[in-house]
Amino acid sequence: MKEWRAEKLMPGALIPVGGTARQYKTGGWRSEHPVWDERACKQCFLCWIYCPDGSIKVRDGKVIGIDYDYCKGCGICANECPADAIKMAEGGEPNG
Amino acid sequence: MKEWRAEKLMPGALIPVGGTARQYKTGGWRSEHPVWDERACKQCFLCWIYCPDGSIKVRDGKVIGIDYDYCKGCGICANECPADAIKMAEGGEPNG
Amino acid sequence: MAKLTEKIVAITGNAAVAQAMRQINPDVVAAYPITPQTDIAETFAEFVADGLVDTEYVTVESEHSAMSACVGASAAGARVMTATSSQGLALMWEILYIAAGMRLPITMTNVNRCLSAPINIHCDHSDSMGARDSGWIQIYSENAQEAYDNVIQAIRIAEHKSVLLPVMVNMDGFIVSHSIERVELLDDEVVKRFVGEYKPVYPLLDVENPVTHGPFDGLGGFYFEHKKAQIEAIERSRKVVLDVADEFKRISGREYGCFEPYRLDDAEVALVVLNSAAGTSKCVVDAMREEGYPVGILKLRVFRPFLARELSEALKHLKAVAILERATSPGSFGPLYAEIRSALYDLEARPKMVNLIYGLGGREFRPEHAKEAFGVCLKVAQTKRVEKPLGYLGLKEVEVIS
Amino acid sequence: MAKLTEKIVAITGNAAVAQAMRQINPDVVAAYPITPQTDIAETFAEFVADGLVDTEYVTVESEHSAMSACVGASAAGARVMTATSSQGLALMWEILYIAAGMRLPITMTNVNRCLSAPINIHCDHSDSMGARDSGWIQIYSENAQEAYDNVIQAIRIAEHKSVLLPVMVNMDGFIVSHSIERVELLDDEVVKRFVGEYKPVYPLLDVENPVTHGPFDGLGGFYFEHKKAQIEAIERSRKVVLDVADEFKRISGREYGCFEPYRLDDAEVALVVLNSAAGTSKCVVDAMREEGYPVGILKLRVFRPFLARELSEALKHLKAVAILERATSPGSFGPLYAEIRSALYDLEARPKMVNLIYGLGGREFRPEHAKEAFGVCLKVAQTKRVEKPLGYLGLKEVEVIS
Repeated sequence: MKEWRAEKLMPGALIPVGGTARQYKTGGWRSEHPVWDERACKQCFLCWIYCPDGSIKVRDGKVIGIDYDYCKGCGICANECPADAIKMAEGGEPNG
Repeated sequence: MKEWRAEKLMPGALIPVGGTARQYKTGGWRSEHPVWDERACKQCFLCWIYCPDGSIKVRDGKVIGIDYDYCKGCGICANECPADAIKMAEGGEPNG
Repeated sequence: MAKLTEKIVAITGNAAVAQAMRQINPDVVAAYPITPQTDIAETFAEFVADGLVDTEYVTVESEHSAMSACVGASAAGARVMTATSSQGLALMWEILYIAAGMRLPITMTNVNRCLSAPINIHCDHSDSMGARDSGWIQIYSENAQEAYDNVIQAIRIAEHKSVLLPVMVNMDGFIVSHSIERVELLDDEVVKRFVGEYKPVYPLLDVENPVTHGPFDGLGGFYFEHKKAQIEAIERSRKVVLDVADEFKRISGREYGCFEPYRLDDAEVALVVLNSAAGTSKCVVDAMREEGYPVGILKLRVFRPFLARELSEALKHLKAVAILERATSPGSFGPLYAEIRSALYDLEARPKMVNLIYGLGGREFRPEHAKEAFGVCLKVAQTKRVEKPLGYLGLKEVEVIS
Repeated sequence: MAKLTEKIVAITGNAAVAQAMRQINPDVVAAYPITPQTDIAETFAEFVADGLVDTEYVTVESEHSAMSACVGASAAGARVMTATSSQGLALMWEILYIAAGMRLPITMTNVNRCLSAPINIHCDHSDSMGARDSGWIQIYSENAQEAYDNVIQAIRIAEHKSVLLPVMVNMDGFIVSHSIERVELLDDEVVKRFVGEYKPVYPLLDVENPVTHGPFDGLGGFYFEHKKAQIEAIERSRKVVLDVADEFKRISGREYGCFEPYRLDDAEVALVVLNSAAGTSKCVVDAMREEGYPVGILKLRVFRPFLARELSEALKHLKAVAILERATSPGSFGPLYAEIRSALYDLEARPKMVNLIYGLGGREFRPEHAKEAFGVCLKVAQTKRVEKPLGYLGLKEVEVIS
């Protein structure tokens, strides 16, 4: 990614690079955090469908956990999981 | 209907009676007029459904003709009639 | 949520407005949530859910629909309220003119927030200023107390038989809407009696007396005459605003005019301000007066109708005036500046004037900015020359590639 | 429809604009039909269907969508045009600010029509006047020829590297949009060369150089500075408008400035007018000059940016000026009046001024109205007194129950 500083303002507030949202780690917003239980997970992908921030990590076609960099702790995944494989835990930090 | 004259203006252009659109006979807009053929009509009511001005006259559950007071001569009825029971004729006046 | 019984409470501007709405107990509220107004829509929805009001709450899919539903409900004969902000006001812009043209006494709180682009959720006055031709009465509020008081008075102004026009009550987004302040609430009964029962003049729902609202009035008709009648109605509101303020003083002890002069009589230079910047500026006036500077403030409360004659009278003795504006009209001066200059145009001796833009997109307005503004005025008064008629307060120094 | 090859044709204002759009051949047009603009959308759609242009024509479901699609297409890197009127402009109001704030050089024809309520499809200027803070450059056209010429020039103004702002070209609904006039069309090739190829600066579709358009810029950011940059851009357009007009004169022989004085130099009283009323007023000037009256006209072509200094210079020698307005700001004076008074505020000797509202909702503006306006001015000049600062031309005498 090219270097860009806000101090050099572009016309129309244009940012001369793409994908800058990635730099903004919204995980810091959490007051609770989801905990994913690999054994209980039935790989139904409902959490992946419902997560408003694309924070369900997937590899090789399987859910493998939570992306805590961007998960805002809204709890929708825990609410929707039919297998109780995701539970909300206190505090923003997963390893707190 | 109560008498009302535009010369006495009400706040917000309010008209102190209802149903005034009835007084505005839009039939005068026609440059062609539809002619309904009772014998050819299959009473499918497609004309009635399509007419944008409610100008297909109905009595006792049957189409009985055109309301020339309000028909603007758009020709949609003639276009939609599957039985060719409505044809557009020249001139605005049905008895011209 | 418990019903508030305390007379003096610590609440946000949004909560104060929601309390006013609860006490007014309107027949219909149609509103859509938008930052920073959301609290109002949310809190009032709780009041509805808790049965504290009898209001029919219409949850709409946009602000265009919100104002359209308000128009329909008001024409039907209901007492109608709503609240919005920024892009919400912008989206209902088309319908604002329709509400005023149909002479519907809708009352709306607008939580002032800037307009995109760039996207920004913070305070400026571009939203309400952009609606200044819509025919709505516009009232501005310095703080939560004034927002509360203005909303209650707005009902009486809007519904007054000689007015019948919608009223927009403005307060600064976040700065007032989200800050907790000391607010004196009136007793529920007192507010109920003050606003009284709403008796619509030509309600659509009176099926015994059918009427037609919002008809077509084309080329051969009377559109021009109806606009003239609408203009006369907002002219008549000048007196009604003051009469309602008098009556409000009797129930609250709090005094309101169309504008508030602050140490203005013996001032030589002054700022004209709206909304929360007035508070900051008053502090600076007091401090500068201590140092002997002849400074004062004119805080505008009512912007529509515009008090041209009265403002001219109030400002004419000054040597220099800075019109502070939290809005711009790119390619020209700020909206307030042009109208105030116009108001004073015919004076033989006119104060020198500068237009100072501040606080766009929520940029803070600090005491040093008010001080800077007075500094500009004092220099103009001394030199009798305006170097830069248009200036900016609080701009960051950055390189802009444009 | 056959391709026009005649240089001099008899066409409506709408057809003239459609021809300009055909010759400009924009990449994208997103438009929604609305009376009295419909002809433009329809005729241009025929050009697309007939393969006379390469334009991607986006048929949208509303004007809010039309302007949104224009914003997206312009950010993507396309040369974008559209057209609207009245409620259409009102519905896209929110997005107008976004187009300007994002510095997108969209060109739009607005066929001036009044705003509801009451519903009325005829001409006044409330629509474009209500968008005067949106950051768009606004150009007004007296007749079909000027509308055609202005649309072609607008492309160059909007896309100029030092400007990059949207431009709105206005003409009077029905009076110009639907009247057939003599119009000189330029050769297709000449227009093509004049507007040149559009080279977008930061196109979204340039995937090799990714950029982000329309980002959030919150409290700690630079919203204020971006607005300042936008204001500087529209300030720079003052020069660009004149440069483009010079160049346009070379290809057309027709001269344009930011405003047009008509027998103004040696006049003692004058009218300031926009759009088609200028033509009627000029005839009256000629007739009254024959009778020895020192009358003149200032026709404003460019309203945004507002030429405060130049207008002050052009009007300062007059004894009385009537600002004629086809728009109102209920509760205040007309938009033009306040800004022109503001522009002349600092003059030692100022012309007396009156604000005359005319033609709302399409009410005809006839020679006798121009004559009446001059009569008011002459009386003011003679008596040196303004009896009524706000007057109306052509109001019917009716009883209004308000």
